[in-house]
Amino acid sequence: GCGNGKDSKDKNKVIEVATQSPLSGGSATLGDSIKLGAQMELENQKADFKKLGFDLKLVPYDDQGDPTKGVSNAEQIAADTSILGVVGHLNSGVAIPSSLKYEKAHIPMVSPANTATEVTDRGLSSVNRICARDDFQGPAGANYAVNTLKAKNIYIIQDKTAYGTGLADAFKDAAAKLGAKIVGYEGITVGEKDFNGVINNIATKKPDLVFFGGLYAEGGLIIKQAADKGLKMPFMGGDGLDSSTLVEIAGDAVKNVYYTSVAADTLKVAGGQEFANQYKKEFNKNIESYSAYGYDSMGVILQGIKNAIKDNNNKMPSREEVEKAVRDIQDFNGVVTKVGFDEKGDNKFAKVYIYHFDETKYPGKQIDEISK
Amino acid sequence: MLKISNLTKKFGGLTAVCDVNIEINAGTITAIIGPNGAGKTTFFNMITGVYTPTSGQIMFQNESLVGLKPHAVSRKGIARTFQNIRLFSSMTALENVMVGMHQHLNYSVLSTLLHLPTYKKKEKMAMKKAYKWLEYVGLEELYNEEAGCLSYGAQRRLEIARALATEPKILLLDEPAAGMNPKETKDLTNLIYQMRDDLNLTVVLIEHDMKLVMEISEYLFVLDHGEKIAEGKPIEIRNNPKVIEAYLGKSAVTTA
Amino acid sequence: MKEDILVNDVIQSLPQVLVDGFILGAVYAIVALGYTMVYGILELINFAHGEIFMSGAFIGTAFLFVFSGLGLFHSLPALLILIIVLVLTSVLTGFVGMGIERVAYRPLRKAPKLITLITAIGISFLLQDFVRFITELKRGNYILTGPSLFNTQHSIKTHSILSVFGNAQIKSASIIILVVAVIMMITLDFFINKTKWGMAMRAVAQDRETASLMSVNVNKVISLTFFLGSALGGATGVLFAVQYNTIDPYIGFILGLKAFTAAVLGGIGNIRGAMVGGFVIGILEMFASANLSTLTSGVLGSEYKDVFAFAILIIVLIFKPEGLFGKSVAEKV
Amino acid sequence: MDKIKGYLQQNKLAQAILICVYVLTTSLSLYLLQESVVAFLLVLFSLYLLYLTHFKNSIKWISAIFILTILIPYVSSQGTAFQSYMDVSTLVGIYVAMALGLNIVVGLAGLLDLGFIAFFAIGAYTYAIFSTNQVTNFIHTNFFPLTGNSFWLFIFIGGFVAAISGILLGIPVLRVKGDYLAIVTLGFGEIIRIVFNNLDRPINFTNGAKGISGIPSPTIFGYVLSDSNQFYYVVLALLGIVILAVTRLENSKLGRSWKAVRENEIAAQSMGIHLVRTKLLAFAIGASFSGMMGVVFSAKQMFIDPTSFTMLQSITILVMVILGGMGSVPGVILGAALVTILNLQVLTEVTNYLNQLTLDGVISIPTALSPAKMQRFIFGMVLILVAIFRPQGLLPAKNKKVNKEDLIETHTEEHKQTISM
Amino acid sequence: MTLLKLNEINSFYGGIQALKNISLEVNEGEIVTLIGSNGAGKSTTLKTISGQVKPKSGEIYYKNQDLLKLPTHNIALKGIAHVPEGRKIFSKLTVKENLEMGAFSVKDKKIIKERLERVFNYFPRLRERIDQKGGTMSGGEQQMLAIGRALMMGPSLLMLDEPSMGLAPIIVEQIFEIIEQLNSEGMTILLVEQNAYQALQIAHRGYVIQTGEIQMVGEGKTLMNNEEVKKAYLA
Ligand SMILES: Nc1ncnc2c1ncn2[C@@H]1O[C@H](COP(=O)(O)OP(=O)(O)OP(=O)(O)O)[C@@H](O)[C@H]1O
Ligand SMILES: Nc1ncnc2c1ncn2[C@@H]1O[C@H](COP(=O)(O)OP(=O)(O)OP(=O)(O)O)[C@@H](O)[C@H]1O
Ligand SMILES: CC(C)C[C@H](N)C(=O)O
Ligand SMILES: [Mg+2]
Ligand SMILES: [Mg+2]
Repeated sequence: GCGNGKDSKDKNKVIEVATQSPLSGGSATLGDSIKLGAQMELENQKADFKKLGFDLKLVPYDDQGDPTKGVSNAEQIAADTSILGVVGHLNSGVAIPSSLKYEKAHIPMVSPANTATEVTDRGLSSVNRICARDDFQGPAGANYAVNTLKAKNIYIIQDKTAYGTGLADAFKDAAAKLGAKIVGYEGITVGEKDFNGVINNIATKKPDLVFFGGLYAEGGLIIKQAADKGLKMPFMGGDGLDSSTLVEIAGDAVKNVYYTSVAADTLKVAGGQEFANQYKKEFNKNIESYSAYGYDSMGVILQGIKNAIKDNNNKMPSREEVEKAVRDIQDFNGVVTKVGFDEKGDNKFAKVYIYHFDETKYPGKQIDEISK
Repeated sequence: MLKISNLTKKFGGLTAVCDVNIEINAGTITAIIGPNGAGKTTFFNMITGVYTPTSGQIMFQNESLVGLKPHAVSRKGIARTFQNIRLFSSMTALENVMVGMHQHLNYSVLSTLLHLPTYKKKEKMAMKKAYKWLEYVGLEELYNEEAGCLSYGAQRRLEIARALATEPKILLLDEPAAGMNPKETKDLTNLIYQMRDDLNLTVVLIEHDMKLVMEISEYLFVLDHGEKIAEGKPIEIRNNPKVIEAYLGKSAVTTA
Repeated sequence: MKEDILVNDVIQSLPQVLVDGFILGAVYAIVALGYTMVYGILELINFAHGEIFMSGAFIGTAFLFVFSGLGLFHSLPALLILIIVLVLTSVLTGFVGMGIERVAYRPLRKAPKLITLITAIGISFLLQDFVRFITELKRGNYILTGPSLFNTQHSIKTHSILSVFGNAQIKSASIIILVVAVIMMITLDFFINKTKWGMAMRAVAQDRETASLMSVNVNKVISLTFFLGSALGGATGVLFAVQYNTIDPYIGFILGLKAFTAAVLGGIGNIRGAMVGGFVIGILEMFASANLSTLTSGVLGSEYKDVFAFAILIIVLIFKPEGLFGKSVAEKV
Repeated sequence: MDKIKGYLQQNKLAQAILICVYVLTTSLSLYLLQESVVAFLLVLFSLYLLYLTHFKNSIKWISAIFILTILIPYVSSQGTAFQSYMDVSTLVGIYVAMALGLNIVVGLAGLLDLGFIAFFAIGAYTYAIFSTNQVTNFIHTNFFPLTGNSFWLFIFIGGFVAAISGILLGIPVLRVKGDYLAIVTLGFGEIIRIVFNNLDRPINFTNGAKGISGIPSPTIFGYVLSDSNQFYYVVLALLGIVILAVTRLENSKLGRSWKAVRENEIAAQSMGIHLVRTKLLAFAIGASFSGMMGVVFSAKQMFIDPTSFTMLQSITILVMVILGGMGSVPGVILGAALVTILNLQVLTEVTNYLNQLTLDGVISIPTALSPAKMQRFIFGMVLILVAIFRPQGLLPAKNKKVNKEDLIETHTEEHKQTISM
Repeated sequence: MTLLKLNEINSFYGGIQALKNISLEVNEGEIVTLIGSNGAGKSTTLKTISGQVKPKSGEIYYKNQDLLKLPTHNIALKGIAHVPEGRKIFSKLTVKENLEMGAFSVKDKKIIKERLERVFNYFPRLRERIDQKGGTMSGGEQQMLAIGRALMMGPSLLMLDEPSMGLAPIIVEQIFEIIEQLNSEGMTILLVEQNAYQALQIAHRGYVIQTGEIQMVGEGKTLMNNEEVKKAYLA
């Protein structure tokens, strides 16, 4: 039968780790990169675990960027007792409800990409993330926009998703506090291609800078269509713009764009190039911003599992044990980030990076790095 | 019983019914005849509320029907059949008749949901009564058949049964004999008499079958181009030269 | 801000908003035509039509890539390339549409009307995934940005006509889209209303059995309808790709929804209605997203533009239940 | 083959034995093979077999209730997959109830509604707003937020609010017919979703795109129902009520009016049926089921946001109704169950299985084609195939046949009464 | 010469047999009528000829060509016009367009014009209403339109299914006159009628059909005087 993929004989020896990210739908590129990153790290460590006497397996789930689907998958993940950890999600909107199910089943979740504050603010012991939060990223961007780029009048667009709203609000509040004037605050619809309406509104408001809270697909088009209309002011966005596709979509117009990201430029960090090479070799794809974060999230979980195994005299640990072991991680060194969780599950070493495209090429040039 | 005065209906530039005055007495069988497109069906449609008259008055038992919706007209006691049959075709014959009993079945939604005794009793009664109506028009064998599968003649009779189930005071029949052969028309004639006598009905019918019309109706109105061109007893109408010219034709006079 | 400043802002950007609205509306209008044609003949909301449009966009972009790969961009005028791509793509999508009808709709002609809706939805899903699969296989990413053909900007001097207006910008791609769209619409309108085959299509729409008694080959007429509708949809896809450059397999769904709304607004089954409906929805949307927040001093923003469009649709339908151009034919009883 | 069929059709004893054997074997296999989704599905399938048997309705009902309330929870409770089975079953129950509501509107009254999910959303948000801190943004008393105790009351409030919205929508739009109505309802659905997505400004009612979290689980006598197996019973009970209500309405004067309106509006009116009222009732009753289930959904998920209420969801529910067989209660139940299970369980499981094979290197599928991404493709394929091979739906609606004995008068007295009317 | 020949035709609607071993012939230049009560299978016979219903078994020859395998529209092309029961007007097309649809297979504009003129002469009412939508015409007007539309095909065999249904006596009279006139101009006619009296009067030959079977064949006048026919259909 379908559900009987695993051999029941040596069932106790199998350790599974799930990934949940959108593998289909609008943001599947990023979702896929998380899965592949995680998959790569899991493959790398298979041999290690074999030595410990365990078979390591990946169980990728597709949350379709849809909370209902995510919750239902989470329920299934909870049901599969060999699963000891989850790498995911991409979208905070999906992570927030799904994590309630992990919490109940004590499955540790390590998120490579969820920046919304609420993800960890609820104090769930199973929920962790290795990236920075929106209330760090937003103000960092605002600070750069107001103090470095000297923007006085700022126009904010957001895509009306949980992520976009959260980031845009964080940016807005910080920018306002720094003395900038918010001359427009508009929402757009995800999936559409014509944003001339909002752009016309920008044109009449003539801001010094436009901030976009949302993903690259819409962001790229807005940037491009604004450039077509002759708007010259700089654009700024968050980690949602951090994708090679942005450059493809926006073309030359991208040269006017700044973005904050919670992801470091993988190629610039030590060992990053090797990572990218191996990734390319295994999957015949270029890395995305979150590929390495998927990889490191998996690393964190596997580290937690290893620690738990050790504490449990080399026997199969329980989920509760792994959950605790993961939260206890204090100095994990991944490819792109060091990881140490605080009591809420936020990564103490998470940083925000500021990039600027000075050429029509991804990734942009890292111009600043901010740590807490 | 039914008094219509100065009734007019215009469709855009076309005047389908023009300034018609007609009075119908209780318990009679009245026919409305006239060439095709004379406005007969339109006339029925105005009485039953399907179309709103452009002007004019329709009084039924001293109440105005103008402006009432079809369901309200039906509740006042006027039932009809349609020229182009309009049955609930995927419901059974029995259900069709039961729909006709709608307004006389008074139990609440609550008693339906709770299956209260009133619901059960009334529903059972309704079923039996509906069956009686089917028997009345001779369709009892077909009660479980889907209405859409019945033959043309059976469908016409089912429409009559359904109309009767609303327990009307006046029954309007729009070409009930169309598509029937002389034998079947004969049966229909008997049915109409029977309805009038058993049920105390007033019957108004539109029909092109002169044999039926001349035999059955006590009084006739003739419409042409929306206007009433004649009225009277069958014998008068038959010999009215205007009617012969506009409607009957020469041979019809001889055969009818 | 004071009232008149608000109004000034709105008026000043009006020419630009109208230009943009017209372009978006043109796209809606032609896609709406495809819905209307199929609806007119089969009384089927062909949900897959949005996906035909989407396939057209991808096929067209693929052609553009091939042509630029062959270096034709330097040797041929852009307009000629566009025309060639339009023709090739519309023929291809036309056949796709015909094929869909043959495989998925024809077996269901006698089935209840709504069951065909299910196959239409099925086909939509299938096409979305299929196109996604091919693109991803070829390019590793299904968001596709094609080569751009016409990028010159023109300025329309509306300011000199009326000083309260600002000037409007228009890309040459947009001008071409408008022109091609209008040509397509006029041709189609002529075809449907003035030619024998158009009349046959309308007759088949009403009563297939009787039409076949008039020696009309019903299957052929239906195939023709699907071919035309889908060719038109595919061609619009190409225009869309040229205008916005970036496409993904899910554009058909959203756009199809809007276009269908437009078709209904105009009076579904009515060719001219679909066109007008498309333009109206396009302009309304553009106007709402540019001005809603100004007009409501920030209470409602451009995120309400669809609410605005749908609300207008609902209001129109309440007062004119058969759509703007649908004739209110009182049912003959 | 045909002979066996014929024999089975006649012999009730054989049917009884067969179904008992079937239920026993499948239950046993589920009991032993806890993680086998197939076994779980096979147990569920027994309900369909039960439906096909020729027993009296009361026997069928009792057996079904037994299977649903005792057998399934018990035999699946042995392993860890228990909660996941119960979760899927709960969702199935929620969708079945909604589909039954839509069936009244589309199947019985013939009004094509493409925005049905809006009522679900309204129910869900009603509970979510008043039971969380959201409410304190606009009502400032200590009374709010309400606790999980209020859930029971909110089932009715949710249904009621949805019904009212149904009527409010219906009054203006029912002049609009057929596919025009479809697009108007679609527009309504979208409007509701967009408004919920944006009502975080100027006053924060819905928390916008961020959604509302921390929705309390129902409590009863101080006991918190938060596990799927507990929700399962809540949903089952509600579903029972819904099914009962639908079947009873269908065979009443109101049900007949709906069908009559669907078949021929003009004739229906001429039979004294109030068109607008009849249609509004269909809207309201259909919507109320959806609203009720919305409340359950938000309590079960503990979090809701507008992405759960998209047009795609409306279409999915419509698919359930049409696929099962419009106007047919058993059909709609089957359709809803199949689509939900297919989407939530089967496709995910097949995907996982194929993924496993790919990861193990048994087969190699390009990532673009990775089954995980082909769910829509597969779903689309299933839809097309079912439609082509079962164009009337899986269990088409049948007219209720009446026994002649029930129609013939026994008392002459009544007879006289009828004729003299 | 035999124009149309049906041999042992059996037709079904789903499981219901509507025609049982129907054999009939129509000779060139004849008016042949089919009479029978409701549900006898008269319409089904016509539908079987025009290909709308495909028989389970039997043979149909028209001008010695096998019709069985042909789709409806090709049968129409052979010159068989079928005026269906219930008129079946294209309700959203105008009167003119309805008529033009009748001439769908005619390429020559001039011929179309001539035929249009002729139809208008038969039915002046249609000329008056040339731009009215077919669906809003009264019953009788629609019947005229349906016959006119069939004549636009310029058929060699005209099959009429209850053309007098719902028509004023004066029009019925006219229609029968037109039928006779068309026939005298050489058109072969197969007429289904409830109005058995008038049908038999103008028919050369008649078939009586009962529950899907041919009961009697004979000359029009003979049938009219037959006692059984009188009792059952002429009353
Ligand atoms: N809804 C409508 N719109 C436009 N014209 C209409 C409409 N209904 C009827 N008419 C026109 O009004 C006139 C009268 O039609 P009506 O149906 O009342 O005739 P009738 O007397 O019933 O004829 P018949 O005996 O042929 O049924 C006709 O010319 C018809 O074309
Ligand atoms: N579409 C159909 N589906 C099922 N049964 C049908 C269908 N059409 C006709 N029948 C049945 O076939 C038989 C012959 O019908 P047909 O229409 O040929 O009769 P007819 O002689 O033309 O009668 P009428 O005078 O009423 O027009 C009847 O029993 C009828 O109920
Ligand atoms: C891909 C990212 C833009 C995701 C985002 N950081 C979120 O939390 O939803
Ligand atoms: Mg009439
Ligand atoms: Mg017939």
